[in-house]
Amino acid sequence: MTEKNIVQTVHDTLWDVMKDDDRVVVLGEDVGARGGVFRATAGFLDEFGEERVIDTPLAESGIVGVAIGMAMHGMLPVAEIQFADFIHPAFDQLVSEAARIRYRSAGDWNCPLVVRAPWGGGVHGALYHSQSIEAFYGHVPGLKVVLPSTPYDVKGMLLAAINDPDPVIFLEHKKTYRLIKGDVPDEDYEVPIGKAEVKREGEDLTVVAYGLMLHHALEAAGRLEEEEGFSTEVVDVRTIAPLDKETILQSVRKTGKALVVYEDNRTYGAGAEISATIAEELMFDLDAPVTRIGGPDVPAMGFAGPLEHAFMPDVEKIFASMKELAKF
Amino acid sequence: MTEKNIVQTVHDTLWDVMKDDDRVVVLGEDVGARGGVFRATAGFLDEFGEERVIDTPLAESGIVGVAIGMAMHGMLPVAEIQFADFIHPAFDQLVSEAARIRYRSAGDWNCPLVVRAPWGGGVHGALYHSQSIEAFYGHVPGLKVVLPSTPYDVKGMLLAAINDPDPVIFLEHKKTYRLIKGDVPDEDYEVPIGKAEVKREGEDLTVVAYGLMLHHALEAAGRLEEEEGFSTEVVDVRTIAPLDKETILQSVRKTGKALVVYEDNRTYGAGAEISATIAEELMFDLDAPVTRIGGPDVPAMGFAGPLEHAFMPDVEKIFASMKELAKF
Amino acid sequence: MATRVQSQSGSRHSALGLSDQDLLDMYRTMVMARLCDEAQFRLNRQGKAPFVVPVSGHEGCQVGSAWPYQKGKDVFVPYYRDMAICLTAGMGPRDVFLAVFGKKDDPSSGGRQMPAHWSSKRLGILTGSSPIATQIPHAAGVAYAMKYRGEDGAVGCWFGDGATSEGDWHEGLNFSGIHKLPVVWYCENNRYAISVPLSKQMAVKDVAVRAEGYGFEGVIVEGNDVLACYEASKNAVEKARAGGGPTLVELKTYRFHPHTSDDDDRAYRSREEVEEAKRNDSLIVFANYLKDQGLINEDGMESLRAGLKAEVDAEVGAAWNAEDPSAESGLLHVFADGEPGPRRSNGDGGGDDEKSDALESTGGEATPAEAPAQGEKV
Amino acid sequence: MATRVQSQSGSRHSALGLSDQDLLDMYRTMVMARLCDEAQFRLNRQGKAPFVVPVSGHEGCQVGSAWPYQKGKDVFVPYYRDMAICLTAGMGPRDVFLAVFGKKDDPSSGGRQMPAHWSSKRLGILTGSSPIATQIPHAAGVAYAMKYRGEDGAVGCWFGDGATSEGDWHEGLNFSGIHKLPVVWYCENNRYAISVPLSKQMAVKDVAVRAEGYGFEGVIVEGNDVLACYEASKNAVEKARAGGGPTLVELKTYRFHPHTSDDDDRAYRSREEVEEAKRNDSLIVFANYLKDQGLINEDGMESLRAGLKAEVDAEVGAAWNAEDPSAESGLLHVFADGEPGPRRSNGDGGGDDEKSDALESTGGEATPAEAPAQGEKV
Ligand SMILES: Cc1ncc(C[n+]2csc(CCOP(=O)(O)OP(=O)(O)O)c2C)c(N)n1
Ligand SMILES: Cc1ncc(C[n+]2csc(CCOP(=O)(O)OP(=O)(O)O)c2C)c(N)n1
Ligand SMILES: [Mg+2]
Ligand SMILES: [Mg+2]
Repeated sequence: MTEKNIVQTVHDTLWDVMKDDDRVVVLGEDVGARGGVFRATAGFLDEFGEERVIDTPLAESGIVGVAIGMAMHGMLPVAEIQFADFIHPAFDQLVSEAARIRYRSAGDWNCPLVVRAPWGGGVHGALYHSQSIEAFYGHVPGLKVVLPSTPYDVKGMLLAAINDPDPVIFLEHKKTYRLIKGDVPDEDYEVPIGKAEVKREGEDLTVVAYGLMLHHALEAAGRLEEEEGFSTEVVDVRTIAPLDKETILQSVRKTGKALVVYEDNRTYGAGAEISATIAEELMFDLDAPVTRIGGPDVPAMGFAGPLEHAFMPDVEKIFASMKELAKF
Repeated sequence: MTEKNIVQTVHDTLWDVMKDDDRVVVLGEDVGARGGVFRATAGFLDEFGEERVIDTPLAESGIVGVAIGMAMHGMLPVAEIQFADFIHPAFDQLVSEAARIRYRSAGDWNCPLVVRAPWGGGVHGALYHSQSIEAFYGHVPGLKVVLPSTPYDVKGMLLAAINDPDPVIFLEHKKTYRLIKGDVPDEDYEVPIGKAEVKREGEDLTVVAYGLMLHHALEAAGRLEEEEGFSTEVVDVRTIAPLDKETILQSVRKTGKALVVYEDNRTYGAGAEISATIAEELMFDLDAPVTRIGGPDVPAMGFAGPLEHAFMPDVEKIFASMKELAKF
Repeated sequence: MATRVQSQSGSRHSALGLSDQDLLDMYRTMVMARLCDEAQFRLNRQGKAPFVVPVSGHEGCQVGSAWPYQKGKDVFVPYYRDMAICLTAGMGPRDVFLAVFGKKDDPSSGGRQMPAHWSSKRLGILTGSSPIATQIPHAAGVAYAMKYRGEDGAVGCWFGDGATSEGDWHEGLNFSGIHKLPVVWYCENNRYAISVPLSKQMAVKDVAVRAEGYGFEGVIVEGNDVLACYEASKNAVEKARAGGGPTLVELKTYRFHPHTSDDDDRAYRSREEVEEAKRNDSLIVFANYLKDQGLINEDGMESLRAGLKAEVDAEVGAAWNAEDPSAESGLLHVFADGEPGPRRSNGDGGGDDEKSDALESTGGEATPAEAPAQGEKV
Repeated sequence: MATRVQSQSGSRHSALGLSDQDLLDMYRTMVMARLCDEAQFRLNRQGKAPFVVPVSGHEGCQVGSAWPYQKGKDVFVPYYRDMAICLTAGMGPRDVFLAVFGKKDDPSSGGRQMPAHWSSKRLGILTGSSPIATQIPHAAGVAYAMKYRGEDGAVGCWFGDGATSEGDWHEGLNFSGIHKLPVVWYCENNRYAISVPLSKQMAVKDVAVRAEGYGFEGVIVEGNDVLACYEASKNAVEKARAGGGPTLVELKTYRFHPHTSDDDDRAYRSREEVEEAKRNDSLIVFANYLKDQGLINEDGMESLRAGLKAEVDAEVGAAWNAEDPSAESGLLHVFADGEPGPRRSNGDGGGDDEKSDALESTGGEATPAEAPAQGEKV
């Protein structure tokens, strides 16, 4: 057991897997000598050599497309997209190709590919270094989309992703990279893909969140307990697709109230499906309408401080909604 | 007033606009000598010449990207993507570029671009000629996404789209191209983007739909009235983004029951936002949980008849859900 | 500068290492493709096949270019036009028609994909989609894996002239050049992408000139000359296997039919142009060579054709009567569900740096390199 | 084959049609860019600027290549590295620092985008994003519109060596070649894309060789030689204006600083390599030429530098004190909202085939071609 932050956990987990299994390679822009712009592969080039630590040309569709080919011929590629914002050129390769290789060949071929990408805002990243992309890919059957938010989950889900026979998009919230620390077991373990987790138990209301918003929600839940005496259950979605409806519904069935929080643009965001599912399934268990907090429907957050702050849901805003819901 | 089918309406409307305004050009694969694979630009090359009817290279990102440049320099390009399934390579140009040109320049630049694409299933198109794509783009602030389903709306919304100072994705359900006919005024008119329309009035329940599913819903509503005496209000969404919540909510407020129908994969589809919005806003007006019908969460519909039929919601299935909801 | 492979006259095949029997087998494969094409169009007109993709006109360049590959070792990455490549790779007419009718036992997709979306893990044919040029980076990736794994296989990747305009084409070729991968790129340049003529697809006459920009050789071949195609391809495959990196082979060819059964080519090609091209039909050219060489005569040809025709008819019948996929089966194969993960159990994988050892012990799924060899050609 | 433009010795500028004053203006712009760069890095270290993008090393090739463009008529499509191009196009240091501090009056984006995401409709600078190479097809589209509208403008589009690997780069260049568009493509080849060296970006040494594959000329220029850059660019711009189509101009250059203030280049470049490059600094090379020509002496240089430094400092101060965008303003400009649509009222547009007439009467928004000319250079 070692205390680590998120990016260190990504680094160490990848390192261990590469030590353990020669079929695993990393590829992406600046993953080699630079060790990744967030240092997730620092030292890899020296240790594993340039055949396994592949500095690719600046071409995201090519990165994913080449990785698909590798995955179809006995390798286990872990592709890094430098920022989630830059995954869009690879949309076709992910949606038309990776997601459908098993399905379209009726199970003959498969594609054990992992695509890692740092996502999310709060780092002065402006319009193109802050985006949330989970809703686009969550909507694509054949892709698994995970966004673990604690070091423990990061290790367990990264191992599960690499050991998954199907393509997994592995999203790491860049603001949590150095902000969030936690204990990580030294030995291998898997945290199953497709299972949400109750990160805090409570009775009065349920908050459903992921990414940085999970940590905001946990903080707000603490305050709500202290200041107002309400007990909040916080569900960490962890896997956007396939979505673990059962864990979410079970919690809301108990509390009767649900707040869904995400930092992506609100409309048609992942929270829409979560909110709709709760309302459709639990209408008669609900003591209040489901509430949603998302980013505003503007293209993305601005660079200037006031613009960035206005975009990102924060603890204050989440706390206020929780309180209102609890008192409903 | 002339009776026309959908594709003829697209053709004639584009023709008239091009006659009227030299800034309008069409570009895409096979739009020239071939007149488009669905014949939407048949005869255009002869009439308008190859400077205005541009057979592009086989490169969707380039088509959209070039059209963006044209739109920023005084032209009004109407790009055709041969099948909506092939728009994915242009995802980055649409999401990172077209959608953000106004926003990122704080209103200095704009991008009056229309991208047309035939979407939807039911034509033996299998995995790559049948897709629904509205949810991906509906989620992108800065893009307008419309899917008119009657010849009248097609003309009015196409004119509105070309006359919009911002980018519009104009989706035409390919199964309706020759199936759906209707009266179209000969003179110009606009059907406003961003307004849903009640296509059939009713009291007992609301069905919210678009595309081919709208027509299925209307047929099912007729049957439900005849066979069971229930009166159904059918709302045609028409514009996915920006979504006209008001018209939808107004109808459901009246009927107290809502069924949302779409042929896209169900999870994280556009119907999720519609369902969530209804439930969040109208919990205390609802007499039954919102019901959703969508395609199954498999990559797409298969080629073989049984696979295609199993994927697409049909009148039978919609009728059954409506009946159940009406009797709830 | 792209190299131009000239067709030579005289007895060429033995110089190329091809036996008389090889030649007859090649010819047989070409005729089989042509007959399948004729049959599928007939079925389309009869309303029995909603959608078919013709190969006619491309048989020579396909069979010639695909012939040097070794089954069970090399990997084929074809596109929809490549029926004759897939027949060379080991598919039979039954496979063609099971797909045409969208049947459960269609080896490519179990009736899920449109016909001509070839796939067979057993035969080393990568599953393909409809979107053009997406297979290009896949081919580079497979080639990377071959090199990485120390295999001496090669990857053949085929595409049309239109495909060269897609970004993926550029990205895939560029990657292959940087890593000197064992892949051969074949452009079946038939001068049209559906209706769009080459002059609107690119400002150059020869796709092959682009190879220089990716750091490897481009070769132009007369696609109706089967032996020239074979020769260019064999050289490129041998170079690839020997670590010499990729080659871009441009096969100048022509499509005799409309783009697909949904197309009408009269809007964009003159009948004269089509007739002119048909006079250079690779089947005729190759038949003449075989006759010149005394390998077959008119009678032999007639009986070969009749035999193959009977086979095709029988396979059409068998495929027509085969089972449809069930409606419920459409829910299967989204994910593995239950299949064990690809990773070896902890520690098994080495953890030392002896890559080749670790690769030997790979317990994962059989890849083409590990699959049993399939016997020689069709 | 790409043409290589050699630097010549002797008095060259008058032969190129540049006056002595032009030369001093060019030099002034280069020094201004360098001083802005130094200032922004200082601000970054002081914690006042969270993120800055350096230009140092690229000044010569930027100013030289951008100089032939005419303001109010031509269109600039730069990328983030192109501060000196935007200064040439008419931006001033105030504009640079308003963006560095993310201020409301930042002309590029009102503080929405990261610094160095240049834009100004007034100056004919297309708004750019972060994703690499997306501007390439835009530049082709603007050039198409110029040609279509019968303007005699030209488009200059700049990008790095890394950008050449993206599919959009290929698609945009290909389109420009097919339509012989009035666009010049400039690759500022500084041998790295962040840390990735050229050898891992492409299998060729010179990007310019790719031009042949798109049917136009490629030219290689020593980027530290301002006049060579000017000459190559002028020729290409004139060719473009005259209907001769695109040119790919490769500017061999080097970046002196890390990729951005977030980068640390010690991991991937030796200090010797960087120092070596600095000895060929275009500012030194150009200063020597000016001195040789007797256009300026050490004192003149010193005072020019001091004057510009004072200007930069003043502008930093002014920008620092400028207003921030309000939180609520972030909700604006998603859509036009209320602005009239671009179409003319019915019938106004002609409806006949006289395109040029119809274009004259265009009532739409002012495009650069219609914008008032901005006076000569900075
Ligand atoms: C990404 C994408 N865009 C468009 C299409 C539609 N389409 C199918 S085939 C084709 C033309 C391909 O031409 P070419 O590559 O020359 O191959 P050929 O059919 O001539 O053999 C087009 C445009 C597609 N399948 N995928
Ligand atoms: C699509 C995309 N992928 C990745 C990045 C991250 N990125 C920013 S700059 C850069 C390197 C660009 O190198 P080059 O084109 O050579 O320009 P230079 O910075 O050297 O001037 C990368 C990889 C990006 N901005 N966009
Ligand atoms: Mg072709
Ligand atoms: Mg560079």
